[in-house]
Amino acid sequence: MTLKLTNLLGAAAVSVAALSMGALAASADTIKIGTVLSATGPASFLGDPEMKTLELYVKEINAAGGVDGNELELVAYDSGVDASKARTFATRLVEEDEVVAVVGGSTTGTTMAMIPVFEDAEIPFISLAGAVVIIDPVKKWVFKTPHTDRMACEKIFEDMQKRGISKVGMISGTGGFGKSMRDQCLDVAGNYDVEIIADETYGAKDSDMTPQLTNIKNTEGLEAVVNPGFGQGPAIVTRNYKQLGIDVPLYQSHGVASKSFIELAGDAAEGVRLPAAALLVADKLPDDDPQKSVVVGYKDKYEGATGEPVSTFGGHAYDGLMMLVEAIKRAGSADPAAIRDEIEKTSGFMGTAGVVNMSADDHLGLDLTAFRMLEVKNGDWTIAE
Amino acid sequence: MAEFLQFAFSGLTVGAVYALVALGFTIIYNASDVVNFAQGEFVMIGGMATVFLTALGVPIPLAVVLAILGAVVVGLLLHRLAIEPARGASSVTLIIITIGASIFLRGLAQVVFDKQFHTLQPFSGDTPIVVGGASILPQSFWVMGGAVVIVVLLWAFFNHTLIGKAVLATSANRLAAKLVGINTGMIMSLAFALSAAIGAVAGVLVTPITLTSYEVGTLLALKGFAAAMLGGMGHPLGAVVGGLVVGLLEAFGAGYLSSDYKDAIAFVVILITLFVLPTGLFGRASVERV
Amino acid sequence: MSALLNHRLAVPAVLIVLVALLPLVLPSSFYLRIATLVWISAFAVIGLNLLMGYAGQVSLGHAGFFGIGAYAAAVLPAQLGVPGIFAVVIGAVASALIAYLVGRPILRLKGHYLAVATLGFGILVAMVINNEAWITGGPDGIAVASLGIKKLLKSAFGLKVKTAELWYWIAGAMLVVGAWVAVNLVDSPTGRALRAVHDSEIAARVAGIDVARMKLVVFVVSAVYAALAGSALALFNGFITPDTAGFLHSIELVTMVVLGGMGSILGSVVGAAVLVVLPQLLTMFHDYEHLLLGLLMMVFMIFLRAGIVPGLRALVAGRGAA
Amino acid sequence: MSILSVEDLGIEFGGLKAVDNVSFAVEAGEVFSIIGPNGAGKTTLFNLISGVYTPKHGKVLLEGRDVTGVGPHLLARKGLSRTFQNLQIFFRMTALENVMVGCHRHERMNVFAHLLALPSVARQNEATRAAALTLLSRVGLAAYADTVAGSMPYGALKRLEIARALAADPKVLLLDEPAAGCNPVETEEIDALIHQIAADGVTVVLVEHDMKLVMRISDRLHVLDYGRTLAEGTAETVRRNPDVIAAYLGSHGSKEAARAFG
Repeated sequence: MTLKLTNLLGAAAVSVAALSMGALAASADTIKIGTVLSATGPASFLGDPEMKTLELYVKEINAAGGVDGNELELVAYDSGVDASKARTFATRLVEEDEVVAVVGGSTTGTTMAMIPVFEDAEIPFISLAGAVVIIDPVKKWVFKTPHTDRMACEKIFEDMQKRGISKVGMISGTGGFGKSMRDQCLDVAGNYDVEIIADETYGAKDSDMTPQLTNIKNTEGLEAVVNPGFGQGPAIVTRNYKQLGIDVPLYQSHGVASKSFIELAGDAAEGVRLPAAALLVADKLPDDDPQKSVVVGYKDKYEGATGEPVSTFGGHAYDGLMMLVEAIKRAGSADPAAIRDEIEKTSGFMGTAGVVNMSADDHLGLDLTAFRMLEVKNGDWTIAE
Repeated sequence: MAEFLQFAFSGLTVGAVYALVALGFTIIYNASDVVNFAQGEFVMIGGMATVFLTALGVPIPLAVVLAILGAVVVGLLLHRLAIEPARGASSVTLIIITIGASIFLRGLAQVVFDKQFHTLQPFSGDTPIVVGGASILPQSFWVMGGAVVIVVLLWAFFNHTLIGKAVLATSANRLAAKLVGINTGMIMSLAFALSAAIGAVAGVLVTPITLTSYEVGTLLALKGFAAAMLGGMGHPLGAVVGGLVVGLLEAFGAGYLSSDYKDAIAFVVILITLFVLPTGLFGRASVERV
Repeated sequence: MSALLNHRLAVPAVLIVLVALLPLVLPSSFYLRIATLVWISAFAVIGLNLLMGYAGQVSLGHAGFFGIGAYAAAVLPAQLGVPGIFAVVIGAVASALIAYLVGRPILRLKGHYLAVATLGFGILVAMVINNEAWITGGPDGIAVASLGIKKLLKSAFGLKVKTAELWYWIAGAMLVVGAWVAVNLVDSPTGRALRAVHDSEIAARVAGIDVARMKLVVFVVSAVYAALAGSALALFNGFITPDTAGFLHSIELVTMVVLGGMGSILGSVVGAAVLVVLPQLLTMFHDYEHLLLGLLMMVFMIFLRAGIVPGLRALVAGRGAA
Repeated sequence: MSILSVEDLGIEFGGLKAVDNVSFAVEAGEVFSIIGPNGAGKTTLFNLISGVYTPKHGKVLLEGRDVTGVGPHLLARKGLSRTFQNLQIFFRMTALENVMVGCHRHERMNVFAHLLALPSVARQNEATRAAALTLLSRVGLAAYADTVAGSMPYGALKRLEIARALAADPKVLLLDEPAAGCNPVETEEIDALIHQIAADGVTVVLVEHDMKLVMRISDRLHVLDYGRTLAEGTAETVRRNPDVIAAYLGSHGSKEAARAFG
């Protein structure tokens, strides 16, 4: 965390560089890939690490000689959470920049708005957003890397079932992520003999959730609370939870996906459980864990380059980019259709989210085993299983 | 009862912040007729600057002072570089300028600071204090207490200092104030500086509870504006009451009615209030002079 | 020459030429898309400008009406099987009705109080769209079925058009008609009454103008403009999210009005164009994008405080910007 | 039956009785002036009569019908129009358009027709324009027809306001200091104009400080002081009324009295 005043001074230099790079970029040996992310706005904690990851790794890949000797060029746009703007940028990627593939779409809304553009243009598109509607039903040109919210619910309820918990209160964010996961959780709760006995929400930018939590606290028979949501909300919920002295277990979701949650929530985070990718516990994985080298490698690189704690969101971007690069290598060409076919054939790909095995009717390729149940102990993540 | 108290303290804490933002709106509005939609950015600067200065190793008290000074400088620059050159423009034009300023300041913050959420250590720990069955964070008392101190200081400033009276005179009638020798340009600068300082203090006080990021200003500006209008634009007491009422409405709305629609509840009450009292709770109905 | 420029139909005529000739210089359908977005935004902005620039009433909640139109086009066909084009009409009528009901009490408020009341209205609409996911798809948005015009053109005339081209012409035609209707209104007794209300409400009342009714009329008209623009955007994009109805979009529409020039129909188009195109140009500055956008907004408003079109007109006329 | 009468009219602002129990009746076709020192409540009285303020007590009758508390736009339709002491001009509109707005109550307000510019609207616009031009010529402002009001000289604006008020075709016209701030030549023109208006059968109620003008033009006068009626009658009787002289001399100095009666 440093004051980036130098950045400010470099504004002019950046713009000049951007212009001159635009002029040079037309060389025949570059492979253009595009991204549209919510790098600013309410979902910037998704888009920001995703953007940084893509920029970092494209640079990295090029420094190592590119993809089969061809330089990668990343064309990146920031759409905020504006779906219409995302669609405009998607059109721009297709029409102006003529990219061969796209990694991106931080939110479900922006992803869904862009899908028809890439489907029409027949450009492979790997989304970084959560909801299951993106790949169900399967769309020929669309893939995604993050676990679905339904999987997160299942993982949480599975854990509750093991601990003998059946009466659960829920407090969810009203943003796309929280709302979608809330619906999925309500949907699958019955499968695990879990009953949702309290159901509260909070706004994306709310700063105090004690009223909602007071209602949950006062619900008869409460055995645990689950909080689908991302951003700063879960940190505040966790603090308010402790403030009110609620003593049943608190489950967060995979939307809480970086160390900064523990920083923000402080002592209150102690004992919180959540399903998450192995990335968050990279250094605690046993050495023989097949995922270890991938997640440690990404974590070190990202944290070294940005000085910010690694998040699973950035990890999704890493997975998407790497999966794409491997597909391009296998295809041996930068032809979008060939790349698409190869992405679909991805198997045994080891990403930060787990092992990916795609097929014609599964454009996600992750299963529940990719999720680990984590618990915060002594201000750090530990593996609860 | 415990429940009621819990909601009430939640509402008062959040409301105190709204009240301070609304006060900032009021002070600038009174001195210059400008509705400053960049008011929320002062809160952001207060919180973010303190966080980053502390991270650089600056001791917290000094970091707080520097952050407030930083916000004051931004406030003065905003007045000198954006508002003053547009003097005499229509009020809507001025509003768009302040919206531009708010976008600019957010853009600047994302470059100078970052796009992460941050927090500060609570000033006196985070062991909740139990009052009548409701548990309240010590920091809430800092926020509410800070708001009270600011309001009292402002009251004393406006009523017991010459310069404060000059501000009041300027807000009552700018031309007349000028004629009796008040430097109204200086008064406007003072108003921007004062509002910025109040906003920054609010930002520092509330960051340990609500966290901060480069974007927190937008929502606060919106709520603060609504609170100021509910109280009656240009009325400092109205701003404070308006802020507290909005905060309480949200808390009780979320607690007793529906958390989905708690913001809606606050706005519905504001709408109904304005239908009955078209110039807010404390605003005086003006007589048309023709 | 100047008489020609001042003619009532000069603005629609200029727009016809612009809409007709622009495709000749636009190299790809991406640019067509940008132009289409400008036309759609400009359409909504013209309506809002009637309210702000001519009647002098501020609305910080117009995205609410925009959202009503957009979601009508999305939800009615999907949930009730209403044909798309009727959904658009129903959206516009619903918007008008809501504007009428809300406008009656709200428009009694003045200045900033009106601003906060409209703001509240807009937030209520956005909140309903966000929360009632079982109808609206919630925060993740909802897909919008196409009107089937493309299919119709193909089966009836054997014409094959791209979506981008089709909507360029639809939105362009909407804009021209919208501008024509707006200049008609401005140049009618209603328009004179509105401008009178803006300059001196009391004198307008004494002249026999039912001020409350006039404000309501223009509020309803502007709401219909917003709703139609919303429907057009929804159909054009094929997907819509609640942000369309959100506070920030309302602010964006107001900014377009003021930037282009209050009380200038052509200004509405220019204001929309600037705020749609500028972010596309600023993308090369990456992290500095928002900083520059804010800076440019301030600079424009400081130096052309009456808005771009009236400001430039004054400059050209040699009277200076002030 | 009087064309306009007020009975026991009164209003308070923060305890101050700005107008207190004022009664009078104006006969059709008369020029009726309301005079009094500054702050006597003349403009407030106009605001009460024209519906801008709602009286606290008392009644306003127009052609015998109670119109107390009726809004200005409805009064306009019933044939009452007025001008303002401090100009209330539509500054961003041309002189012609200002007067056209005055014609508002004669225009059909079919919004759909207006939106679609149906031929009827064009015809109506033409008719209104012609009527407005005639009125502009009548007040001697034809040359300014297409000038934006904001750039017209003060004296012209005074007459423009009268033209706009006349456009409503009023039965009763309230003129609030039409000659204030005008030079002698302009005052002369206003004088002639009022004569002409009265000659056309419009009842004129006048508030004016220029006593020469008032005395010359008025059929009857009503004198206010501190919101109350001091006297009423013809110019001659009022001029001789000792209360009136005392009011002007005593509390408001000899200058004003001299101006009034000299």
